[in-house]
Amino acid sequence: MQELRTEPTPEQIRDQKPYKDWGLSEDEYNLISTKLLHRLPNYTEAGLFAAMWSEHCSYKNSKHVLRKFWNKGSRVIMGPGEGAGVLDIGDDQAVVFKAESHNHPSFVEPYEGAATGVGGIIRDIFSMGAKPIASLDSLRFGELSDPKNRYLVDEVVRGIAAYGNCIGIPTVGGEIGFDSVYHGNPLVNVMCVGLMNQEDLKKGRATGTGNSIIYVGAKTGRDGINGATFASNEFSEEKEADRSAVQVGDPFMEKLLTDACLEIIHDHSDILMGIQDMGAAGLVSSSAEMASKANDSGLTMNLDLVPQRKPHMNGYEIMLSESQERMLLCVKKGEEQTVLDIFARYELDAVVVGHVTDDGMYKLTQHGEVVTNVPVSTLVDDVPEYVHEGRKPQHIVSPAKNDRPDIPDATATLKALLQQPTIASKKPVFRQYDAQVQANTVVTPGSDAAVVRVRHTNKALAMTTDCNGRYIYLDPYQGGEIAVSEAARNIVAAGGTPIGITDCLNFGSPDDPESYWSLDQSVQGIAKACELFDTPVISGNVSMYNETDGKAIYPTPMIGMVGLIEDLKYITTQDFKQAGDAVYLIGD
Amino acid sequence: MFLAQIHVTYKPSILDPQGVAIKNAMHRLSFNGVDAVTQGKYFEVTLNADSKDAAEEQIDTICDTLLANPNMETYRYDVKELANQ
Amino acid sequence: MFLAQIHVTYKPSILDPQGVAIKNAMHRLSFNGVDAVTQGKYFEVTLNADSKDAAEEQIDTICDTLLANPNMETYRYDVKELANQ
Amino acid sequence: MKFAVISFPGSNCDEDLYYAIVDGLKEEAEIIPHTSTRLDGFDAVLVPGGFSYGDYLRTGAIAKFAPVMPALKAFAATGKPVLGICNGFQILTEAGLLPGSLQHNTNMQFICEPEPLRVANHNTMFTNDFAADAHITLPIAHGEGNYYCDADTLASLKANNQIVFTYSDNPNGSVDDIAGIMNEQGNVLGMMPHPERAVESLLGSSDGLGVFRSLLATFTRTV
Ligand SMILES: Nc1ncnc2c1ncn2[C@@H]1O[C@H](COP(=O)(O)OP(=O)(O)O)[C@@H](O)[C@H]1O
Repeated sequence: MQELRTEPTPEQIRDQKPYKDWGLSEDEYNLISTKLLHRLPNYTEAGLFAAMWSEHCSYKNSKHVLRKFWNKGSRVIMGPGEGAGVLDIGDDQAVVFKAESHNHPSFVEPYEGAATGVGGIIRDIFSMGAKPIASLDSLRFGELSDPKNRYLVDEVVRGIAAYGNCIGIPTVGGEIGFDSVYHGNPLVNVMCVGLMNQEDLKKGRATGTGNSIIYVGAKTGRDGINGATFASNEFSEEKEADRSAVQVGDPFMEKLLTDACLEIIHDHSDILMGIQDMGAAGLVSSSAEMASKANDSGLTMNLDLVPQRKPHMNGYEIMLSESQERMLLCVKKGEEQTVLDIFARYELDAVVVGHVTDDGMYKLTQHGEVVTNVPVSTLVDDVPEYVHEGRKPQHIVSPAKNDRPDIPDATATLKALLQQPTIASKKPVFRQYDAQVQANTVVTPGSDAAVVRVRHTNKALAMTTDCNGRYIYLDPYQGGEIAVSEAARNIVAAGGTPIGITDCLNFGSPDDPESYWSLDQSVQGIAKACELFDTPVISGNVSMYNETDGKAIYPTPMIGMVGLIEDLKYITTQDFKQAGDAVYLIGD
Repeated sequence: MFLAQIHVTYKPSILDPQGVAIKNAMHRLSFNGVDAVTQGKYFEVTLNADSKDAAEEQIDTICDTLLANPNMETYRYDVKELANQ
Repeated sequence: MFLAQIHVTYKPSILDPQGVAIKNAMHRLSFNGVDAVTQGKYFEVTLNADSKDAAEEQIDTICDTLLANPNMETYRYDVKELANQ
Repeated sequence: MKFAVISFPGSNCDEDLYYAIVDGLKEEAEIIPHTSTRLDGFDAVLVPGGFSYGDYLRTGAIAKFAPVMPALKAFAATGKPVLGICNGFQILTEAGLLPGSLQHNTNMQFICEPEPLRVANHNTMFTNDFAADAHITLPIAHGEGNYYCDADTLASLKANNQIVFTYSDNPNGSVDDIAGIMNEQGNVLGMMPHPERAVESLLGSSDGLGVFRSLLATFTRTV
């Protein structure tokens, strides 16, 4: 039996500064206590601030750079800011997509880390009201000569496969590369694409005083606590010891959750005011963001009502748990039973845990006591924004001398190249992914871009993920342009018109001026290319601190692009069709 | 020849969706007295080794590196000598 | 409250691909003394029942109908009473 | 002709089957929840692929207790066709409607690829649309499709011509390359490959339509 633990007092927190371990700086703590709250935060509150002010939730280190992305364009229905971006594809339909990184969890526990990455991005898609129709991945590992990397590849791929196959969303494409810079810091990025009727669009908002907040899905456990702050901190061998419990994914539960939420969105749109998934920083992040997006709304929740897997969880644990497969809904007062009945039919836990208030306060009670009472805005909107100093990396300022390889035997070199794992066939990977479930996949993995038709129309969607970290390392601006251009070429080669992108910015620490400069430059390069291709950036994700013991990876901004194929007859694949056909080389 | 009987189970803090699904199935089958179910793995390994100690040492390493995931699981084992055939 | 510890294992005549895969992995890790590996399932079920006999009867039915597939698997279990808390 | 497609919690090919019938075969279909206890009025029942109950414990092990199962068994006993695909095959073996069981693929990996098959018996209500010894291609997508049965069962499967599909290039370790078998009466078929994913050439193959056309031909002949 777990003992009831006593929490440190606000004064002890001020003096002993445990918040520093949670990722909050002293300046930030002082800002919260003196300027925002005008009092000392208690234990739960300090924990909530640490999570909400982490890079993962607030983008405080990257916001400034992210604003440089281009996200206009006539198709944009919803740009960055919600669970995922939305683009008009005609016929009152829309495509929804976003990418997410799960790098650190996948290094710690590759199977579950990768699986829960897939689970998380799927929730982002269906919470917008879209049916998830395809996933893609983008993976980077160290060299395969090291058994640890082979283990990571096997387990990550198995994890992605297990989750996607079970939930019934085809994994239709992706990319995988190997380089020693990713040794100790693999990249696991996943993208999910959804299809919806525009009238079903939902937002993560808690609006309307008195309306109910409903918690649904898996019970809350002690897993992944500090996940948000953990993901935002550099990973070093020493820290491995104090990591929190691993999150386990349950794709079966998520399948039920997806179906139930989509049923409510389709059939009861009028009583569903808002819906959001619980991702990083779990319950606090989802609820505070829902309240913040509804402008002056406040919100109150009774933590005793939150379904819990273990007894004696304290407020901090309940709010910060990153247990998977959970959603938060805002439902019109008096109509709760309709929603609860639907979840009951799917045998899912659903509970009214609180309601919307009009005082702008974020208030939590537990065991009859108020454990948190702070303005919603302090958690979400008052986070300081940091503009870091950038500096052109030394290897660009004074590049190594041109090293022209000597190729005495071109055939031998070609054969050696083809044997490189990065170049060789990826079939052993994608053969493990069910690429055809839902019976819409026209072009399966193995071609330039995957193609998924839109059933009962003459349209299809092309999709691809691309990036070349080495190019970005050598010239981040041009590398960014190249990444978008490569993605666009893949889409065009499949018969599609590129219509938009999502991204995962995998970089080192923003405190390193060279790394920050690369981030800034590559974002500008991506933005420029996006404007040229008319492919707005409608969603994305930032993963910083990708370094192990001070060594950073190549800056690796992954581009996920979607294209619209207006007529099924335009679909093309990359393989040669028959002997005697002419082969053309286009471009220069 | 030695026989090792090895049990690998989840750490208590880890979510066990499989155990929950099985428990729910038991309830649907009207075994309502069932309070909790956990599913673990059970291995039987027969191996040659010079001594029981040597066998145990090997099994320990095998559990650590292969059979159990130290992030999520714990293991216990029992090694015994098999009568010569 | 009773605790049932249940082992479900393949019948000896059945080829167990998981066991074979694990044995091969052990050989690759140079545990060449390993002769055979079988993987089974291990369940712990806590349940309320009026008596140990009643608990055993329930567990027996649960094993027959749910936990083991009689085509391929056999089971054994051990039920004990838990001390009151 | 009216098909029922049974949807268990975790089934994920139920809609694909529904569309294969409605759009591909142009017949009637209805998705029936696992809680339904009646299957009257249907001419055939389809048990779809997916991961019923997460495939926790063993594939199909928990689904065999779903409320719809007694009705499914009663339906099978009338001699009308029951077709289980992938997870559906696993459920039918667990429920005892078909002999044997499905184990992990020998490489212990999930395999998704188009698979060349041989129609080993084309004199069935599921395969009469194919030529004798036809070679077709259907997608497979499974982690546990390695068919196992004991020697006696295998002998009787052969003796009764119950082996309906075999792999040309066995991907998963199945006994005798078995990809699909039927019961002795010939009205319950289980197969690992997915005919419902191969009903239009846009998606790579329309060989799967032959299975549904066979059922329709049998139905049309008998009514
Ligand atoms: N990790 C992966 N997951 C799924 N599909 C993959 C993965 N890696 C590669 N693929 C697929 O393999 C094919 C070739 O990939 P790649 O070698 O990266 O080619 P290209 O350079 O043309 O993008 C593509 O169709 C891609 O979708």
